[in-house]
Amino acid sequence: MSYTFRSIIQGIYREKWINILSVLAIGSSLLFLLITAILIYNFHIATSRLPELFSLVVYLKDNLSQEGIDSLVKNLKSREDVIGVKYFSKSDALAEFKNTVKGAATVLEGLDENPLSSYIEVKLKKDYVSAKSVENIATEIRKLEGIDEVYYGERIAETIYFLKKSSNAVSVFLFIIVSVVVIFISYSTVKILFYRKKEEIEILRLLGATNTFIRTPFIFEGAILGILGGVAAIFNTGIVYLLLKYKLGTIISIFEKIVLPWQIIPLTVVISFVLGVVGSLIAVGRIKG
Amino acid sequence: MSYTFRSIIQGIYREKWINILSVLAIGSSLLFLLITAILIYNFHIATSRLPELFSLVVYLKDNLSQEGIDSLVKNLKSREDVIGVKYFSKSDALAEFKNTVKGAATVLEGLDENPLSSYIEVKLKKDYVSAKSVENIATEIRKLEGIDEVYYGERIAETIYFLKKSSNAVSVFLFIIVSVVVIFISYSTVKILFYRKKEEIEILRLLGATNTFIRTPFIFEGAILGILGGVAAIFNTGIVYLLLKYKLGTIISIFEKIVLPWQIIPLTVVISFVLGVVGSLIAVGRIKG
Amino acid sequence: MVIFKNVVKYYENLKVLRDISFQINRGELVYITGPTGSGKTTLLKLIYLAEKPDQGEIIVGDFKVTNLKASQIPYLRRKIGVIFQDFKLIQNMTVFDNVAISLIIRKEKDIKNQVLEALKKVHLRHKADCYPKILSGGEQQRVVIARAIVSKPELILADEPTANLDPNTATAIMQLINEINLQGTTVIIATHYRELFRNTWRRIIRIDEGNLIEKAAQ
Amino acid sequence: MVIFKNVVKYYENLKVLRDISFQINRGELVYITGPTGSGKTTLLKLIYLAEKPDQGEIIVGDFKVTNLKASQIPYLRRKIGVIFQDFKLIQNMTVFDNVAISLIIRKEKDIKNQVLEALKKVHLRHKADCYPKILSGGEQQRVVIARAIVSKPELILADEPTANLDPNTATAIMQLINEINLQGTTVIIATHYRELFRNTWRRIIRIDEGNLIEKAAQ
Ligand SMILES: Nc1ncnc2c1ncn2[C@@H]1O[C@H](COP(=O)(O)OP(=O)(O)OP(=O)(O)O)[C@@H](O)[C@H]1O
Ligand SMILES: Nc1ncnc2c1ncn2[C@@H]1O[C@H](COP(=O)(O)OP(=O)(O)OP(=O)(O)O)[C@@H](O)[C@H]1O
Ligand SMILES: [Mg+2]
Ligand SMILES: [Mg+2]
Repeated sequence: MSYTFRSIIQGIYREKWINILSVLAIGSSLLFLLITAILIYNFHIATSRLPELFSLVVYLKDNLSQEGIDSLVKNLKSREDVIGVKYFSKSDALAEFKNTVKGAATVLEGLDENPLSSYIEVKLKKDYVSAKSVENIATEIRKLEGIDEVYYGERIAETIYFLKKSSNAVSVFLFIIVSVVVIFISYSTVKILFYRKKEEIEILRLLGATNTFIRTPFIFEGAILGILGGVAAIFNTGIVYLLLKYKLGTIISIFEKIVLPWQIIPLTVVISFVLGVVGSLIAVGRIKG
Repeated sequence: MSYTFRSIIQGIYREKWINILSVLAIGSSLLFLLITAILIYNFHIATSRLPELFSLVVYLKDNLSQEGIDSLVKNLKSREDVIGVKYFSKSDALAEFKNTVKGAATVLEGLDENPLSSYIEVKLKKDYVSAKSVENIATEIRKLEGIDEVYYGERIAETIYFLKKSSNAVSVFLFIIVSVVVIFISYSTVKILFYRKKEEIEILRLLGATNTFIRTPFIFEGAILGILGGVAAIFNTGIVYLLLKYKLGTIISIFEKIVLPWQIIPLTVVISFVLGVVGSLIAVGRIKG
Repeated sequence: MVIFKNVVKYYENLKVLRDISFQINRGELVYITGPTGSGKTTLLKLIYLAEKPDQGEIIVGDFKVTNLKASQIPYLRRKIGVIFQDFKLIQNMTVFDNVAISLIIRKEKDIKNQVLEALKKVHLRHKADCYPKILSGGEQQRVVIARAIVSKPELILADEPTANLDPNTATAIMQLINEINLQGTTVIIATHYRELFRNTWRRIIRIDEGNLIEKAAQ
Repeated sequence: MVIFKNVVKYYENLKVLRDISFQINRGELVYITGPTGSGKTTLLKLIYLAEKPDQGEIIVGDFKVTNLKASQIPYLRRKIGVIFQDFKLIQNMTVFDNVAISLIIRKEKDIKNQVLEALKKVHLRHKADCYPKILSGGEQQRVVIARAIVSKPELILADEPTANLDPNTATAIMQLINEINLQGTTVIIATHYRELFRNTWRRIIRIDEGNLIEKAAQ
């Protein structure tokens, strides 16, 4: 197979411009994918605790008895969509208010009566944090006895839900787009290389070469282009990651915590290798002597 | 010049894969640039009013006389870095507090004495809104008579300043990078086309063709690649713009107000045309028979 | 070895070969001649399946060429050594590699010795490391000859093998081809160069206006 | 028209031409001959500056070729029509365009008529719209001849102009070249085909082992 080997080396060297262009194109497509993937991954990490922050606030009627409260808490706790329940008495509510609105302590000193209601904070399980299900839950709770009003951040629930769903959709969508682009690039590069060697291939055919003999070097070349593109993408992703973390991170602190999962490195190379081979297989299969 | 013309058409048709690849590559580089430019442009619009929102709050001593207040206001107004000054009496301050902290109205009803200080809100001219200069101004003001404390959002000033500076830097940096990339793509594409026609060119030289005769079609081709790349970029930018505005805009309302300055359309085409020509000029100049 | 039965070949509306029939036996050496554009090259192309006949039947050795499966074509071609009129040398390979590729394709061993021997036979041993581009017309032609004979095929098709050679070199090459023929290889030579077959006792097939006129030696 | 003074040409360490001197007058027709690889093509290449001599001086018409500025080379070449041994046809242009390009480069008018006339002279009017690839060897050679004569150059360099032609066609082409010569064009023909100059009264320049042996007609 020394012919195959030499043909590959020659092909890469002779057509270095096409190859550089192709590696760069594959590299930047993958770079784009990788950076988006990392951002989405980090976004997931960052937002995975968001639903925990979300809560419904159940304001209680002023005249509710202690048993009423207890049974209500028990009732809420028993719901399958609820993960945690916490009761705040009128004085707890005041303390909380003083805590949240800073500087209000002095303002509130002169009060003779506590104007705030007692309430129960209800935390939902992750999967129930969507506008629709939160609304249903609120409506159900509202029907219970002793309840004045149920308050929840409608938009917050909606946003959390949207972000979760859409970041998944964006990942899948981007992955498909970039795969198609990478296959197309490897396909057209190999096609170009194939056309440039058209004359040589015709001669080889006339001398009795089989399709396999002629195609093998091109498939190797597609694979090499894919791998090099993947490596280039990883390299650049690394740089972008370091820049984000250590340059931008000092200014916009959210970037300080950015994570680069190392598994992405072999994964990218394998994927780009496969895409490169697929591209060249299509190119080589289509072009017949 | 029918030879030139035909040669261009043939070149584009015969090497359609290389050309498509090249147009796509130029197009996506420019797309990247355009979207960043539009985001930065919109960021500029959005943040151009930010400095107006920024203010220093000058808390006054409780015992300050009306003349003292008046001279202080006059004094502050006369500063060249100040654009507006507004005095809030103790009762104004209370009203404002009730306004900002919703639901606090009832809480504050029972108060017998107003616990808040009177203060002066000082707005600065745009150019002075940076951490450094705000600090200087605050120090100077602090020295004036009758002043209890000067408060300002240090981090806000800093962030506004940073965003303004960095978005400029990012624009220039990206523009340079993308220009280089586009020139390189057009350069290597033309170089590929040149190499593919090497034999034809050699024959033409032997038949007595001048350099100009041989090079002209390639320069046109570079120009066409540039223009097509530019058009592709604009087209895609338009799509992204519409998606951002009308799809994402319904969910994340900030994107509803996004603006696409139409001047960017001819500008992009002109720039990509120039870059295409520059790339092919370099390619053609370098390759001698 | 080669049988044509009522073969007709068109190029679009140009009828190049009309109802051609002949048989060439194993071990024969036959000349095909005719004026320029008469279809000599086309006839050879039909044998190694670079063109397909529009009518008729062609048999080459054990291959029924007319209905050959695409996957079988390489194996037909490996039985044949072609000296192409337009050389068909691979420009980015050296003379050595151009000859060696013929053996590589056939998955043969001991390539180096066989190649050098073939080059010696055409007096081009000293140009083994040159690229075809810098060779003179006659030198290129001899590389093509070396490539055709190196694999010791059963059938050699020689299309104007001496067009670019001076008379002395041409005679030497014809002697070489004759020797190979004497060792059992069937040879078909297409040429308009009358000197080549002026005094031959071999069979001469003449094509004119698409028709075949077969003659024994003059 | 063409003057060689003590010209020496090496290719790396191969000394192809050693101390060659001759003069060809305006309107002459001269044969250059010699065995394969003797340097005939190289000698012609020196005239149209595809190669540069290592020593000596070459003058072609008004051009001192030896010290010619790069920007002047196209203008030298436009005075010359070359029939290349390896044809050098442009594969993605039709026969018509391959001939026309010669006039387009020279910025001439009335291209269509001139091209068709030249194709008629070589009996290829009917192949005007074909691509070179499908032409027979002899047809391709005649396209090259048409391209060389269409621009009515002052000097024609013919490198084996009849290698791929049968004797009748070869004679016709030689008659055509002779006619053109009689109209005042200087012609240099490089060939090893002795028939071409067997009975000529023209000058014959023989190259052997890099040396020049000049003879009058035999
Ligand atoms: N692929 C093709 N398509 C159309 N016409 C063709 C094709 N190949 C050959 N021809 C035509 O068929 C005729 C015969 O061509 P061929 O090459 O067989 O002639 P030949 O006898 O080898 O001539 P020569 O002695 O000049 O080489 C020519 O007129 C040629 O133009
Ligand atoms: N560019 C080159 N580099 C090295 N050697 C060369 C080059 N061009 C030609 N040669 C060698 O110079 C010698 C003369 O070549 P040339 O083509 O001039 O011969 P020729 O007389 O035209 O032969 P033929 O009759 O076979 O065409 C040959 O041995 C050839 O290999
Ligand atoms: Mg032929
Ligand atoms: Mg020669």
